[in-house]
Amino acid sequence: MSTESPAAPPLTKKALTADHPTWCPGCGDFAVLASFYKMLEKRQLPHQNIVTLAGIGCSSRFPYFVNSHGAHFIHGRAVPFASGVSLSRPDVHVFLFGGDGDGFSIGGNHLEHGARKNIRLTYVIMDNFVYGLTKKQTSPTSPIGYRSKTDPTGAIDQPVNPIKKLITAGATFVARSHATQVNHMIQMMERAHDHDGFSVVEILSECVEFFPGAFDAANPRKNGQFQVIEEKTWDGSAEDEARHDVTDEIAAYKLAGLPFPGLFGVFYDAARPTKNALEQKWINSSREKVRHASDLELLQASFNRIK
Amino acid sequence: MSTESPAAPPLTKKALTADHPTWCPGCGDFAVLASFYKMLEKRQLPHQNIVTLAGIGCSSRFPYFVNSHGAHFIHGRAVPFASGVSLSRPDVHVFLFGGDGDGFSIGGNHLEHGARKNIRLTYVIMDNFVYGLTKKQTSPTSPIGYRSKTDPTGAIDQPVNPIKKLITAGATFVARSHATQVNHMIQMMERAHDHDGFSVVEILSECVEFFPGAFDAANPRKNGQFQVIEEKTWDGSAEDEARHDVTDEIAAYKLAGLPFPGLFGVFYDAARPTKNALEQKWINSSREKVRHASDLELLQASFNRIK
Amino acid sequence: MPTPASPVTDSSSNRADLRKEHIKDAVIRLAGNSQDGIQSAGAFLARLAGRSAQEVMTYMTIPSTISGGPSIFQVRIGTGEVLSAGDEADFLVVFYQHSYEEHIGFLKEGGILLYDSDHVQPDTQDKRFVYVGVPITGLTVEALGGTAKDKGKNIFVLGLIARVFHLNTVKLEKLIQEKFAGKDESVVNTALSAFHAGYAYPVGDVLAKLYHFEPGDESGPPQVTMDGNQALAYGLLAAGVRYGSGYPITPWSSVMETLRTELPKYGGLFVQAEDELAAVSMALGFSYAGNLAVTGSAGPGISLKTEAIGWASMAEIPLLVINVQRGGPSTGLPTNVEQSDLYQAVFGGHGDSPRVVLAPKTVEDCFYIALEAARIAREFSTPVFILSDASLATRIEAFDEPDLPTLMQPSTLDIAPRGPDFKPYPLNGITKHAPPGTLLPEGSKYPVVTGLEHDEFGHPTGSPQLHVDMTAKRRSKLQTLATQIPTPKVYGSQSGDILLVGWGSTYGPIHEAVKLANTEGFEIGAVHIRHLNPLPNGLEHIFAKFRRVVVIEMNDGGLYGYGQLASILRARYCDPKIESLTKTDGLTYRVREILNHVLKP
Amino acid sequence: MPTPASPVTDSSSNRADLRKEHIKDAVIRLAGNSQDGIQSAGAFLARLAGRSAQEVMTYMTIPSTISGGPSIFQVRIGTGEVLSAGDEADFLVVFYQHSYEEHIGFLKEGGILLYDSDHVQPDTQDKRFVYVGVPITGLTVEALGGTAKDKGKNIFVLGLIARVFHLNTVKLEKLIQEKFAGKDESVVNTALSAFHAGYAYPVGDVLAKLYHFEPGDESGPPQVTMDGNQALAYGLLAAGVRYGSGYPITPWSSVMETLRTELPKYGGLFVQAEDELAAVSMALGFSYAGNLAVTGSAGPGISLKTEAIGWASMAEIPLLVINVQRGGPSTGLPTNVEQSDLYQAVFGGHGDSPRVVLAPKTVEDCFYIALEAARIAREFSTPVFILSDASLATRIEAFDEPDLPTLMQPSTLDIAPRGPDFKPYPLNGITKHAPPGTLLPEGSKYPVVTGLEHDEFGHPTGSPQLHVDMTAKRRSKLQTLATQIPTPKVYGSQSGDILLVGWGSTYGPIHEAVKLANTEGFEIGAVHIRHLNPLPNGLEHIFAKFRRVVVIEMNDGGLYGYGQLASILRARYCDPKIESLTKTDGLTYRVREILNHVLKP
Ligand SMILES: Cc1ncc(C[n+]2csc(CCOP(=O)(O)OP(=O)(O)O)c2C)c(N)n1
Ligand SMILES: Cc1ncc(C[n+]2csc(CCOP(=O)(O)OP(=O)(O)O)c2C)c(N)n1
Ligand code: SF4
Ligand code: SF4
Ligand SMILES: [Mg+2]
Ligand SMILES: [Mg+2]
Repeated sequence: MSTESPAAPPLTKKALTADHPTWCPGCGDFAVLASFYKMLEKRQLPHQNIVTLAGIGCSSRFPYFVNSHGAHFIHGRAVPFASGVSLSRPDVHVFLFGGDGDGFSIGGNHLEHGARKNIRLTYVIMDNFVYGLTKKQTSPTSPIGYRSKTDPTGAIDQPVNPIKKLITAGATFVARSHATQVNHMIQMMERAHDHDGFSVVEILSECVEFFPGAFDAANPRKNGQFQVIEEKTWDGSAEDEARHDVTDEIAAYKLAGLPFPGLFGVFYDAARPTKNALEQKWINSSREKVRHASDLELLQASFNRIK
Repeated sequence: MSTESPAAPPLTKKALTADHPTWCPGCGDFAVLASFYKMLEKRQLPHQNIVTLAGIGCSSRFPYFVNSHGAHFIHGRAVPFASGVSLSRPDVHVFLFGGDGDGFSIGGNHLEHGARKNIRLTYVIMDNFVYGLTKKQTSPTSPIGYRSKTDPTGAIDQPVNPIKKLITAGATFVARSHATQVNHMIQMMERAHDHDGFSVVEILSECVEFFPGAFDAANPRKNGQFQVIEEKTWDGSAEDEARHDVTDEIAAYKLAGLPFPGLFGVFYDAARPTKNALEQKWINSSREKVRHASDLELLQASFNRIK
Repeated sequence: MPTPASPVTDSSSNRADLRKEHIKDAVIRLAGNSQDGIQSAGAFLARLAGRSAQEVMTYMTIPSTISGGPSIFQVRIGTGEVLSAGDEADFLVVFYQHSYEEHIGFLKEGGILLYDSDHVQPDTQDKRFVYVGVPITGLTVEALGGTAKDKGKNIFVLGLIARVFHLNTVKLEKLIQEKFAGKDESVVNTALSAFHAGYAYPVGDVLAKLYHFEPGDESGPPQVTMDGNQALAYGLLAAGVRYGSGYPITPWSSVMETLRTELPKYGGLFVQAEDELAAVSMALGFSYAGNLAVTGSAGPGISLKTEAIGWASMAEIPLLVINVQRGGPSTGLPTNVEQSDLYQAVFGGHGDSPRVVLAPKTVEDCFYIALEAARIAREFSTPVFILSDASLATRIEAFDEPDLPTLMQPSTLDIAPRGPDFKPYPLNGITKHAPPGTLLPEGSKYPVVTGLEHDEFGHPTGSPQLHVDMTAKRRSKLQTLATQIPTPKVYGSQSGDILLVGWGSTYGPIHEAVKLANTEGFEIGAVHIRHLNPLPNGLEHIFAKFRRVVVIEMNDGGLYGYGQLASILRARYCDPKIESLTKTDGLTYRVREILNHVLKP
Repeated sequence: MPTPASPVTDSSSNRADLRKEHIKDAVIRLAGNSQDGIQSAGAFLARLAGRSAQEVMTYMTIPSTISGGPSIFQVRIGTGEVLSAGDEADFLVVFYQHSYEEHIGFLKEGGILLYDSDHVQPDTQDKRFVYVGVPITGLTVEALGGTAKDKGKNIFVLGLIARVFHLNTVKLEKLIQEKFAGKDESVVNTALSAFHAGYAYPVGDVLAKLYHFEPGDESGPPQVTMDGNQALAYGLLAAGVRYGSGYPITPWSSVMETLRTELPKYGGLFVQAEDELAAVSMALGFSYAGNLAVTGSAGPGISLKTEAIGWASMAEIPLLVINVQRGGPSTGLPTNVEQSDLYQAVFGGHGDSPRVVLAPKTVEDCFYIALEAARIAREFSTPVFILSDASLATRIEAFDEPDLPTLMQPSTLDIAPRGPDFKPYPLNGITKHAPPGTLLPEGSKYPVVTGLEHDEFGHPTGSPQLHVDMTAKRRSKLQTLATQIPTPKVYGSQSGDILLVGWGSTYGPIHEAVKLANTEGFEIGAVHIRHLNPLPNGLEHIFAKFRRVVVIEMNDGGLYGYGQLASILRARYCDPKIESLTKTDGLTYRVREILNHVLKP
């Protein structure tokens, strides 16, 4: 069903660039956008089959800045929206973007059920530990003590642990990156996109306006430490023993528990049938059962049963 | 602020019994109700300070069957409703009841944020692996292969693991029981109620109408096995080594991963400040900062600042 | 002006033995508990009527307890038009004493009471009725052997009824066999023996006279027999709708269950979502992807979908929203009927978010309105509501088989490349959405559909003029639609005293009332409004022809004494003669209720 | 009938030097970028007016970009009534060329343009205006030393304006000191030096004449100066509302931020929930627990609250719902004003779910309406909507300090024991909720409040009669409320040609239009409706006194050409003379717009 035309021109950054981002100068999201362009350039997907979707938030304005089919949906409901696109259009590549509020607060339940059902799509969450667009309220990832307009004396609620949440929910690819690490972001996005299932990359992306310096602890240029997960290479070597097995749920869950700023890279990457595949299997067997009858024949048969 | 009157009559089953349950004969929920009566009788709480709340579902009709203050709210939103009661009324005992659909499907996000914020209340989830009230649709806990009206050829989505979800979300007391094990249910409810925080008991409660026999595997009388978690007694003994440390999140998470029917008892029980306490602390310090000024003085002062 | 006909046929002289043997119409009510399978017995009667070129309408109640509890199933069979399930029963079957006490009042004077003499002791002193006692339970157990207990009573009674009304046993046996086809052999046999036992019972000994239905005209097209939710689902299938998402709720669930089961055969998919917010969002994802999708619910769930439906209006993405109305507000009366969600359908969104709102008038119309709703959604790229209700959802009717070859719509995905002048939101035309996969000329901007106000290319804008223009764009397409909607025909008197205005499932009782009143010489007409937003044009000319205009609906008169449609009509036409007849008892209108009100001096 | 006054004061003879020195009223617009702190400069002017017994109204725009971008702040100061922020500016300050080009058209003929000559080159050939160029940027940097860059421009300009209008520098300095109190010493000093530098600038050399405001009458009570969202929050505090829950959204957020910050001082609590569904549910939990609670949002979030608000109507639990309206539908125009959520507030719920709907007319009224809303919610145990809007939320007004000692309401929890005859849902009276903790006599049934239809004790019921009675109970309490609402007074002509009907923030421009038209001899009056559901009784008598009734609102004319309030009035009164003036440009009405429409021959 792919509509890729042979004569398609190469997919360049220029071709992918749309409106100039309305983000504040210095916002971490710029680098996420740049990395996404790069990843698409490397993958050279058919231009018309790329779709970028989002909810509401600064980060969720992403689709306007990418020249591709896209939709700017409502706050917190982008996962089911994207699921509808993914489940009915195997030919398109579904990329979803959003923030921590959109994804973990109002959208938390949809994220979870999308992960549980393992719907094929790639979800990039720009986590800035704050509500940016609405100008500095506490977000579900705001650390305890963070002073916002809704916690003037400092946040008191235990924040969500996004990686733990995603692993428990059933996401089959879970990675974490940092908006100052462009190459790492590109790698993570590539692997997420290649993964057949519900793949999520949480990217710590600084809100320079309302939470400056939030992620310096993991930014080498601010003499922080950007510590990457070492994945098993299965070379049987001694040092490989110590490395992380990305298919080990418990191990991944443990890693996710390390204190801030924690580790970056792939926490979990496992194969599990997607809902796309399971529903398609049912559709195929149903079509066979009815001997690929035409729509008219099928409905006529139903009527005959109730005459 | 407790309005307990000294002359209060003892709290008997009779005093606690209200409308006759509209449940189907044989429904597991009857035993849950009986256990709740027993638990209240043992605790002898002031009658007028007991409040039973619920969303919508067969199990959520619970409040009608208990003679106490109560509310039958809307589908899936009972946790925030109960949170409002808990956060503003330290003098009342908040008991919340519901089903797997109400709690893990439409209500999944509220459950999670209530747990994360550790709001003081006791939540009993009657999990029957199906939508009962709406007559047999797939629920988020329905096992793969279960034939329902919405999965005529068998459910295909990976079900939620309630215990894992609760642990990850941040519930500070997480237990599991079985509607055929009255004494165990009473124990679990007592410990849940005694716990200062967001305490949840998931009870496998058979829907005889739409999923008969669902939990026989854990019902001795149906020659199943009701295997209880052995908790550490910290007696330093050798056998205690092997026992479960209910404060160990990772261990609890592992236990929760055992194949159906899994284990019963307390998976997790940890102390963490409740939102009730944290907000009260802020209120107290604020009151002190303003030297316990009267409402009038406070508002007058605000006005003086903007004259 | 003659006085209204007392709907109760008076005089005790009227006795069963005076009844004529050949009847055109009979109302049969079965009253028992929901376990007794009276629904399936009734369904057989309905199906039989459908196969006998007769009209039929059923009515049932669902107990509020979760399972079990008293329930009834009523079936009205007519040779010739059947517009309602009937105000009173000609023939009442009661299984228990409580059924007898609850429903005897519904039996017409001279009507026949058939009771299970193993459980019921009627007051035979009451000479208004004809009493036929049959030890139904005992005879059934006898016929089926102790094992089956009293299961099968319903089929035994079916046999009895077949005998009393000389029903076509061949057709009935065939229906029974079809029903249990695939099941274990013994099941069919048990059912058939119960049926024969009932049919063999010498009811003639206790009943002076048996009845014959005048045969229906079998020359016409065959009939299909189904309930309103089935009709909606089949209508969507015929309309080429292949995707949808929903969440269970009474009385909507069976629409989604049918689609979930049927769509895979068509290569489509219906997904049960985690809640209604996800359901409407996923449906919009399907539609955005180029596959017009359906979502639905009852009041509580529709309320949850409000925000996302507003996005559909703003982003101009087509969507079908089915609301099978029940008693409200809040959880309300889940199993009762009400028409109190019209305001929400028309005015429920925040901002100026016009929506198309349609309402089917009969089970048959559920099928056709689904086709029309899909056509409108596609043509105008906008959300379309279908307001059905609990009575249509649960009642069975037989109607002429739709001509599928001419009606079936394709479900093809249109991703044909667009030209260089493509705009997602052209101000000079109606939006034609370009789904992902649509190729645009090199160098052109791919569309981003959005819930923010936007310019013609979908860029967000705060421009005052653009908000003015785009608001008008979204509204005027509904005004264009209005010009395509035919002005409804007037039924009954074309002018004169009273015009009855109805919408949705009140069609039957209103039209039967008009029919009856006309035969009694009253100048009464009726218009039925299937398009509630936008309204058809030209209604003012119809109103002008009558002295009174009475809008009849099943909702509350509200703060100022006018029902929901009545208020909408008054706001548009400012015609003070528009009055309102409303009720909120959760029951369908009886013909008698309507006449008593509008004809009262 | 005289022809309308052309609002533009004609003739080029009118020059600044002809202006009188002593003015009653001035409209000052500052145009720059949002980083320039023009809001705070404007706020100082507003506060000063507040402290000088003058009336003041401000107007601002927020750029649609996330931060930065062009923005304006306008302040109108008057000795005597100020009803709107003004149709045109007497005094325009522009910081950049784009500000000049964007806003010069708003400057009144003969008005003064003050521009930063370091950035702006005006077309001085255009002789309609008086040009005053000042190197604002350079002088500010000079005054503050390079480090401060051009930060402080706003305060420098404040100084300039103080000089031009002979403003009270003592009071201004005090305000500056108060503003930065608690901050580092140096901050205050920097601000003051910028102010003095501006004030010291010899603007007299380039401006023929400086101005004096006629002094306000300082004998009255002191004034408080705040924006509409503050006024709502303070009103809730005065009303004894101590609990609430919400979720952020523009332009509602600052209400919740104020309450979140203030309530702990009062021993109360406002919780930021995970979404709007949780927010309204938690608020209902607070209310159920006996603490009347508030929730709020803008359109998208209110849509999400719909289902739970329906529960409040059904369960009869009091609740305050604040909707700070913005442009819709969907995400719409987050920072623009619109009145398009009236339909949703009145009709948005499924089922027959009547809601009380109030709308404040000014910033001051935001305070008083919060008090009234809380009183109604408590007395009638029902949800009450307050429909504010983006213009009220963001504009600053000064008004007489409310008399708190007489206004403050207690927040006490009532859990006094109830008697044996207690019923949660009495049919013969208004529900008085008994919260948890309320002791009932031994052996009596504790109440379970519910969203299912119920009997007087709260037991679920399917009884037709009870649904009829309970629906009436929930509706008739609003009818009772209506009898307590005073019929609004008519402003301007008490009878004659045209009655203008308004609601919400259109109060100012409508009344200023009436005032102006009356001085020109037109027979125009205005009524303003603060109670939108139920409507006050007696409006029909007012309408009867005028030839035309024009309802003015900021929403779309809809399918049939009538705005939302206009349609509601037409539905109730069926009075064809009710016309509609609507607009959807996302801007507040100008006096001129209104007059041009209603007076056009
Ligand atoms: C239903 C609804 N509720 C609230 C809002 C207001 N709102 C817009 S974005 C946002 C949260 C933004 O935070 P996040 O998702 O972290 O994105 P960020 O701006 O930080 O990138 C909120 C609350 C909305 N648009 N819709
Ligand atoms: C908003 C809304 N959506 C759907 C429903 C219909 N509904 C009632 S209960 C229920 C699910 C019941 O399942 P569960 O929570 O597991 O309770 P159970 O009946 O199995 O005890 C649903 C979907 C509703 N009442 N409200
Ligand atoms: S507010 Fe923060 S998140 Fe939003 S654009 Fe600015 S810097 Fe980025
Ligand atoms: S349907 Fe199932 S869950 Fe509901 S009452 Fe009956 S047995 Fe219990
Ligand atoms: Mg964020
Ligand atoms: Mg269940």
